[in-house]
Amino acid sequence: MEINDKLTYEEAMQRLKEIVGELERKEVKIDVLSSTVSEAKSLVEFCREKLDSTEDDIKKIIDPEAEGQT
Amino acid sequence: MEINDKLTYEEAMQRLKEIVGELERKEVKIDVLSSTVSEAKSLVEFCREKLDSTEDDIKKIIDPEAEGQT
Amino acid sequence: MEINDKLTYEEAMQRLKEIVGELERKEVKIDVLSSTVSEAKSLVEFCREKLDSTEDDIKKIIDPEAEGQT
Amino acid sequence: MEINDKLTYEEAMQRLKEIVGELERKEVKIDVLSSTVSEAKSLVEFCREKLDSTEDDIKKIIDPEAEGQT
Amino acid sequence: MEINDKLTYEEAMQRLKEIVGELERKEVKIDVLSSTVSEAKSLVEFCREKLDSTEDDIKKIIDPEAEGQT
Amino acid sequence: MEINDKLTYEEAMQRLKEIVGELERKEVKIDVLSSTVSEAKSLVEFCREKLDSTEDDIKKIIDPEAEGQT
Amino acid sequence: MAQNRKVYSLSQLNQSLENHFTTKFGERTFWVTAEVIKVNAKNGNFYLELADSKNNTMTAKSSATLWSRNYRVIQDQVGATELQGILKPGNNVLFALKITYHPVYGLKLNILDIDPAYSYGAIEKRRQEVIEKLRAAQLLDKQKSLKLPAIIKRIALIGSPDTSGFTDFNDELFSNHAFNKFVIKVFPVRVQGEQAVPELISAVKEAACFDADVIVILRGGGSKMDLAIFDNFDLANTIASSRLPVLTGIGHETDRVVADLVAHSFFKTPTAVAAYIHYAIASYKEIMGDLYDRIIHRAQRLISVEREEFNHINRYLQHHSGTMIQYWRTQFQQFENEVITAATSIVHASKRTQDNTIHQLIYQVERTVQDHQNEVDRMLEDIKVNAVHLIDQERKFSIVQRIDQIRSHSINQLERYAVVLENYNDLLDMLNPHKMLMEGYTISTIEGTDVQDVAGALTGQTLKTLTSKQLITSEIKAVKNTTKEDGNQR
Repeated sequence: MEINDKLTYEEAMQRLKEIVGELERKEVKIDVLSSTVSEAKSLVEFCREKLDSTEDDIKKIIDPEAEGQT
Repeated sequence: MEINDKLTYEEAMQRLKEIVGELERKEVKIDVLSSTVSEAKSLVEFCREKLDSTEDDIKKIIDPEAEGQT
Repeated sequence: MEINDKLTYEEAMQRLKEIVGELERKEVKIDVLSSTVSEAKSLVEFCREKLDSTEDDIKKIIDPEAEGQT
Repeated sequence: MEINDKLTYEEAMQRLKEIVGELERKEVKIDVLSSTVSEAKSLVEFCREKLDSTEDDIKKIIDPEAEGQT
Repeated sequence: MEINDKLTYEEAMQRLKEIVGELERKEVKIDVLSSTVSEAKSLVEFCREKLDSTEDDIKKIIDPEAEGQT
Repeated sequence: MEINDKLTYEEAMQRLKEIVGELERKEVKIDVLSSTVSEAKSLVEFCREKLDSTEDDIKKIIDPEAEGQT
Repeated sequence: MAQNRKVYSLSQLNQSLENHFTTKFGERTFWVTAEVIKVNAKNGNFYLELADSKNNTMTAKSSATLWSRNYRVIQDQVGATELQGILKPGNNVLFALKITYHPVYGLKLNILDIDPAYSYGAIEKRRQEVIEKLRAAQLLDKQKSLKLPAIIKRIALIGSPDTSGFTDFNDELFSNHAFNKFVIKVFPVRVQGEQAVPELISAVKEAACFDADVIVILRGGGSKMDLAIFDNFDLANTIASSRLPVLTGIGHETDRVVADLVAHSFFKTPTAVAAYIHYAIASYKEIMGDLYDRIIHRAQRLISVEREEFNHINRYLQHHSGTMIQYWRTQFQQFENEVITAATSIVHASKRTQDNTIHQLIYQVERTVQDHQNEVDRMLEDIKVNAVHLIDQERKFSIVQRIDQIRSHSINQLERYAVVLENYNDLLDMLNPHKMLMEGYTISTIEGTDVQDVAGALTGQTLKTLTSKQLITSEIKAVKNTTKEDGNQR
């Protein structure tokens, strides 16, 4: 899955869940295992950043005065 | 929810409670979380102003002479 | 409640009691709170004037000679 | 209570006492307070005249010669 | 089967399965038995190394800070 | 049949089967009977050694650490 | 009969009868009861006719004489009035008498004495009976419930106008100067004799219809026997039932007559009745005078009390209407305060609700983000665990299994080959003819064929026989068949 600006958190999470499912069901070939894990890792990073930025946004919205502090 | 002159305090509070409910039930997607929070923030501001103005009105009605003081 | 010449003191008091009751039971919405308080204030003024005029009337009736004094 | 020739002192006094009683028990509505007091005042006048004339009559009976004096 | 860089884990495993099949079906002549076993052994080694390297890759991807430790 | 390094197990066994067959069918001339029997014995020995050495080879391939033990 | 008759003159006969009575009864006194039928008085002497009756039939009758001499004696004992009352027709009397016979006047009963108790007893007995009857009919106290007017002005007067009692009453009544405006309606009646009772009854009934304050019945004295007419039941009934109060003035000394008992009030004499009427009027006037003063006093006091009460009420009116207005003013202030308090409280409560909502919102948002972070972390961990697990599985099962399979299958194959080889070896051993030759067996062939397999005649053929040590070539001279089985044996 390509990670670009159009990717949403939901889509990323959906893909992540799929990967976990495939792993659980042992549907991933050993030959592509590391690349799959690599993709998952990228998605996780993407989600994490998305969450962090959302949290920042929310803090700014809720408490605009505290913007400079955190 | 659009915040305009026709919006009542009751409706605003109702919407706020709905938003809290949706959050509690985890029905809000991360992708729209900050916009939802932004809406809530606007509603809160709206309600706060409504309450403040109501309080002022009441004070003026009860004690018209004190109008200039508060 | 419209305050006009046909309004009696009893009706005004009745309405006042209702308003106090509704306020105590917190049945008044914030949206109409200031208008309700305003109505109550008007009723109080109405009753107070009614009392004042009644008191004057009674003084005149009971002690007609003192009419000019008070 | 209509004050006419058929009204007796007893009836007038009875009504007066009723009025005082109602006033004491705060059973008189403010709307009719001044008219009630007005009625009472009329009854008081009626009774006072009745008493005065009765006293004159008695004086005449006791001392018929003094009739012209009082 | 030549063991080179182009060989995949899947192909290696496939060949291994074939060898096992042949052995089971007693299609291997005694004269080539040891060389066949030798081939199998090589394939196993290849797979094992593939697995080890994949595991390392995964660990590095998932937990890059721990790279130096393991 | 000459027993040398080029002789395969398969060829040896083939020859052995032929000899046994001839013996059974009494096709062996009395004159060559003993030499034939002697040849068969040699083939049996050859095969036996081949089997033993192959087993050793396999064991060494599969379980190289156990080499010194057996 | 005429010859034998002894003729007496009447004088002789009567003389003889007189002698007989004198001898027979002489001075003897008899007590005899009889009813007086008739009384005639002449020159102080009383000539009575006495009788006795049973079941209304006369059973005896005699004339009797009370000589004036005896009369006076009796009168001294009984009293003149009483004696006159007793000696009246219809009365039963107990007489003491002597029987005399006079040649000229015939048989005479000469009354010597009278026992009045006998006559009185009869009256009294009758009176008690009437009283009982009245009591039973509840008539005795009927008149007592009537109210006597304070001033008795109109009087229905029943009595005999010529009697002294009647005169006494009028004299007493009109002699008083204080009040004499009486209106009297007289109902004249006889108060003795047989007609007295019916006349009295009708008079009372008539008087009751008259517009009078009271009915007065008068009788100026008389003997006990005379007054007995007032014991009559019908008269008593009429009096008791009268709508007007009845006053009686029946002159008597001791006992009351029945009329007295049933009347509203009774007096001993007619004069006493008049005196009472006067007294009542006088005392009423006195009372009235007193009352008048008291009324004036009361009225004045009442007026002042009323004035006071009234002023009081007037003050009360002012006070209470003022209090009431004050009360309502306070009430109001309270309402106003309540409105402010309640309204402010609503605003504050709403603010608190809002603050709560905001807190909840922030909390929920933070929780949502946190949850997602946790989920992402968990996901990564899942991936790692599953990938590593996959590799481990591959290692443990696929590879190890393959090696084991290869090993076991190849070893197995080797073993199987070994078995095949050994089988051939065994077979070879079995087929090796050297072994049989060593045990003493021989192999006989004709031109390379086993002698047993050669067809045709054997005789003359060249037979080669192999032993363990030699190959013998011989010529067959004869053939002898043994058992077929044995033929196969070598």
